[in-house]
Amino acid sequence: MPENILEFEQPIAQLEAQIAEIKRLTAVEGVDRGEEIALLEAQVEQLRLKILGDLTAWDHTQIARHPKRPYALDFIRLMCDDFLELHGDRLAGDDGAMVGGIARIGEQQLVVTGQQKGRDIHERQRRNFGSARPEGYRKALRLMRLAEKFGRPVVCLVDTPAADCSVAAEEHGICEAIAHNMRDMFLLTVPIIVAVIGEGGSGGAIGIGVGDRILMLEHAIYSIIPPEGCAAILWKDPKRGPEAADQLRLTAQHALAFGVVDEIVPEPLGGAHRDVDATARALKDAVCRHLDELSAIPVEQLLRQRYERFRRLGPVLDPRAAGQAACDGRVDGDGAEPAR
Amino acid sequence: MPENILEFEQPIAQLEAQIAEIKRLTAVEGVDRGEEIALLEAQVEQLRLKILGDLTAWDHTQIARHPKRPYALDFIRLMCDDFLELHGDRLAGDDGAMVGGIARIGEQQLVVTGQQKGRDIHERQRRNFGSARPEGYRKALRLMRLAEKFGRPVVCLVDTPAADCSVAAEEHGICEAIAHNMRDMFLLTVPIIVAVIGEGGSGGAIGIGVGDRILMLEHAIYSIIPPEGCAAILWKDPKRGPEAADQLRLTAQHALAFGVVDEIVPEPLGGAHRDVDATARALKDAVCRHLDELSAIPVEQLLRQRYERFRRLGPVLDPRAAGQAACDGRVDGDGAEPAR
Amino acid sequence: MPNGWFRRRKQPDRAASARAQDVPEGLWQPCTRCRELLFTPELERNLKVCSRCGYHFPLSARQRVSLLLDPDSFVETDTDLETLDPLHFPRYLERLAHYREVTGLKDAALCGEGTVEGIPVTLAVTDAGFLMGSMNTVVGEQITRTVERATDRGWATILVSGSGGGARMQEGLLSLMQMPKTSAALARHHAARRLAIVILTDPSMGGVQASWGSLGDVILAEPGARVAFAGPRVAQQAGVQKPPPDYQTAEFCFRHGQLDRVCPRRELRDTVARLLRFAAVPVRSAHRGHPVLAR
Amino acid sequence: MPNGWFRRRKQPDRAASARAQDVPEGLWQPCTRCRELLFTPELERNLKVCSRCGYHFPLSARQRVSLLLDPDSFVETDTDLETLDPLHFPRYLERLAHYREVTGLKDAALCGEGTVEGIPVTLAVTDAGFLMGSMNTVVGEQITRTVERATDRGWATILVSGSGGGARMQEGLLSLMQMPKTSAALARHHAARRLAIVILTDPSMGGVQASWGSLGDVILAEPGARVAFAGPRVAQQAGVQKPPPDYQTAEFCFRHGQLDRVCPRRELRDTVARLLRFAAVPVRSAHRGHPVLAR
Ligand SMILES: [Zn+2]
Ligand SMILES: [Zn+2]
Repeated sequence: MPENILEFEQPIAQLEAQIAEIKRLTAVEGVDRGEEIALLEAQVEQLRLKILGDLTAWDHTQIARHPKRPYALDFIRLMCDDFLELHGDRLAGDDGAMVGGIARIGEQQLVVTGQQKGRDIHERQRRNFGSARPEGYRKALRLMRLAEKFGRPVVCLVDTPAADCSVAAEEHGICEAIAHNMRDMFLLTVPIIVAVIGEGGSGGAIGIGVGDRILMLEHAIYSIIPPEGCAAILWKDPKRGPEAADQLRLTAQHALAFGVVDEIVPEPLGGAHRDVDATARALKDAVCRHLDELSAIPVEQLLRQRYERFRRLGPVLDPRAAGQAACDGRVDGDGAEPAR
Repeated sequence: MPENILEFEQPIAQLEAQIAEIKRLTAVEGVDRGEEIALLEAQVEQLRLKILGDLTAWDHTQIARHPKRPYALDFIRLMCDDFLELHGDRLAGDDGAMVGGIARIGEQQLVVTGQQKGRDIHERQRRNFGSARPEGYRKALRLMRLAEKFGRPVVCLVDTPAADCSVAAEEHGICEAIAHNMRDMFLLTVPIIVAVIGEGGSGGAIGIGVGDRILMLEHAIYSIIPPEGCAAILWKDPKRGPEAADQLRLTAQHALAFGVVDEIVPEPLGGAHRDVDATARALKDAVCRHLDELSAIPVEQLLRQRYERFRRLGPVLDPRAAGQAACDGRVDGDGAEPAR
Repeated sequence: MPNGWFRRRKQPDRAASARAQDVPEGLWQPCTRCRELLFTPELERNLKVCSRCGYHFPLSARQRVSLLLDPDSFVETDTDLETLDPLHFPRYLERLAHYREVTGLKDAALCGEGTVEGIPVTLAVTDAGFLMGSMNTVVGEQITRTVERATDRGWATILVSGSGGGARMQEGLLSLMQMPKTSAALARHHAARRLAIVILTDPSMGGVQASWGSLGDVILAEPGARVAFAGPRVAQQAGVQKPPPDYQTAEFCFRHGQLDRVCPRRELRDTVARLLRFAAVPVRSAHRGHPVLAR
Repeated sequence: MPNGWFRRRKQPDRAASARAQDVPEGLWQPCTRCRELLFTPELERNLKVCSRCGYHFPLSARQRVSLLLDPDSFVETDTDLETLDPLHFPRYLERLAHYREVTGLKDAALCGEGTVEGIPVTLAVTDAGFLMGSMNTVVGEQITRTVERATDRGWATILVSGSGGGARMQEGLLSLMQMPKTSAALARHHAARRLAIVILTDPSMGGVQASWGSLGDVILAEPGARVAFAGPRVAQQAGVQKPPPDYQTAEFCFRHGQLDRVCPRRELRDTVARLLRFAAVPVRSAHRGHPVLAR
């Protein structure tokens, strides 16, 4: 059985392996078992639809963290031309967990930045498992200012379990770095598109998560705390992550219902890793469409709308302005309907 | 003999000690030696004028580095009211070699910053002997931006042998910090007054040395390299510092002649340490006078003049624009005349 | 001036009353840090700072207001906001009810306006006694309104954190979104060239510290206050080893350039007043209206 | 494209000729770093990079121009500026005369304008072969004019440092003042939203590195180039102990966030062109005219 198969994917994987085996035998033995194969393929298709069309929050979490999931640099390379990575915060370091540079989509020059996880153990360590340090957030902001200077839009790709919380991170002001980024991103005079492509891990995510449009891949998650951490706090049992994942409403569809994201970008059945190219094409299409819309908006209006977009998040019951908040249909994450 | 007497001051100090001894004996023996004292006092006065009125560049260097010379915090406390020191670069550290904060002179709220040396060995170490680190330059710039935000002028007090050149300084980008400060000080939309109060040590000094008016205390020095370092390079002999000091044209009067400084602030005969209060009063008067002038200038004009002020430094011979540079009477440091 | 500041309050302080019950005898209580027995009236005159070791006892949000603002100048705003419990989080409403009872607050923040030495300000305080002062939709909304009100009026704003809980887990992503929301308000305030003073008290951590807790023009902290990104549990899980002895304290942050001053409680009010005077007079017109005021 | 770049030059390169005399046989020369004997025509085709160890041989200022600009596009400006020797520094004029003879330059910089893949730029290069490429009044004036000319025309500017000597001691305070002067020009260029690319070659240090050498929107450096504030002598005097093995190299600076890329010579021109295209099209009007563009 191939590695990197998630638990809920196993029935499908077993059938797929069975079909592959029959096909192999067919080739070896020369017997025509096309009918059997067709039957099994219909079965696997049904199974796929059944299992993958009805994923739990924990399933989404697993897909979002899938070791074969495309990472920021994969998307950048597939979506953009002429990418030139730029490094360094010009202060103290160059953070491997945050990448960025100039790129081009069609005729549009832009700056793209995002957290980057690693494929193998060496790259993972070098990338700090996608947990950006203060140097990373400051590099990202420096590159956004470069975009602003030349009137280029910014695309941020969010994929981090959390911001780095090492001693070194505290020493270099990880809090300051995240806060400063958010503040200055509200003042940046060029369009910003944020896409949560994998894990939207709390403060680590929002440190590059302010924008005019927030997109989210279908199986990405966006959460205030990892489900395991939540379970550890609630039930002193990190193993109850699946329950916590459900409770935290961390799926793209909840985020859409809350108004936290504006659009869910569909993934291939089973997740982005099943067809990386198709996922990148879908994301690229969405980014281009929103860039087109945003580029037509005068800068003052752009900044006002960016402000209002976040200003209305988290409605509350205000008895002195009765009815106002409760009328907002997007309040309740439980009422979420799939976007597509 | 009291400590901290410079070599060239010794004839004066000897006479002063002699007078003090006679006065002590007078009190003990009850004999009137008033005439003798008056004579000696006239002698010492003459000697003072002779020696202190005709100092070599090396003498100036010694006075500028005098261990009893008032430092930045002394001037701040004597010149300003309501000083509130503010700390930290909000990035990585708080540099003891660079101090700064908000202060008031009369009704004028302002930001004041400067390099700070230490009095005793512990403070000297804590202050890194006045050699500011990248964190110090970035703190200074942060405070200048605070001034800019609230439309307050900035006063920078320069007193440093050099910027820090430790491994840590290189790691945190001492070059970037100095360069960035200079660039952004040219864009700062509030008046900036720089005063070289002791040692104006090369890049370390110019990192907070950009302004609309550059003042210099009479015995301060401003040099591209310490005389000892220059002697080491020229003659492989750091002991020939006195010659190098002369060659480097590092006195206030040369700086004025070069157009590098706009005004020399007089010190008491023998140096600022002879009367700290009087020196601080003189500096305060000069600062206030220039602040008054500058506050009347519209900001666009202010920035243009700041640019032009530095733009013309270092005239060259340009055959294709003949005569232009050579006509500038301020070119030649040797022709310097005392300013008062 | 700071003497007798408890007596200035007009309404009874339910938080203080509630806590007073925990103290065995009422008139004497041990210092949390040095165990010295302290005479309660004396302790209160000393602004609840241990006269022996300097330990700063926690203050309720109302006590903070009394400490900072001119007597009787405080007008509370946005008092009755309540969460919509967007995640229907298990037992959340019960816990809220409990803390409402204990603190007399509807949620973890108290906000309003008042004056400091006659200079008008808006002010918000998070109360560590209410679910660790964590930021949910209500707290985020209150902070945001407090900042917006100051921006609109051209005033300074003072934000006091007693938020050890960071962004509140029980409201999930919507708590997290209070980080950009409050930062947005402070971005506008900054661009309008208005002063924001942040005061960090014990504890100030997580999502609060990574948003408005780090966005003051000037940031002050009380001595010994825990100030950090990751709580000790998270740090431990992340394998943080051999931290320095003062790790995650105000003093540690100060050494690393994150704070303007570590400010003993007795000096807070004067320091705030000094800063307000620095920023109080309108800036001259030529310097106004930066489209971007970065860093 | 990079092949045959030496042949593009129209004027004879006196620097290269002068240096060629140092090479024993002419056709073969040893690599400075790995001692491999290299066939000179091959080495030149390889842009003077050792094919064995990757060592980047020094280039003269004119060779730099050929490397970066489109063939025959370079127009030199400010050619004949000369210092007024403001300090009457001992033996200074003699040394200048010597280096003029050796390099064919009037002073340590060469500047002018040209195109990179058709995009117009101004460009200045300091030549490490002339008094360590140190910055005096002439170099400062040339850099300043180069930047100003780009700002005036709305072009990008490219500044190439081969300045191991920092600010030139022999012109004292007036050399030092070229740091703020060039920084002022770059401040204006920045505020006008124009691109500045800095390329650091071996060596780039001191007052140059602490002014225009650090003020590029993007900063590139050749592999192995020494880039630092303090020369090794100064560092030694200051008691610097146990520096890392790559201390004060481009790679060290890169690791510490000071450089955008360490860029092999062969990639420099394409990288520059890429950056120019990013910044080339005029920004849309709503985004123009920042009074302050900080960091
Ligand atoms: Zn105690
Ligand atoms: Zn070699």
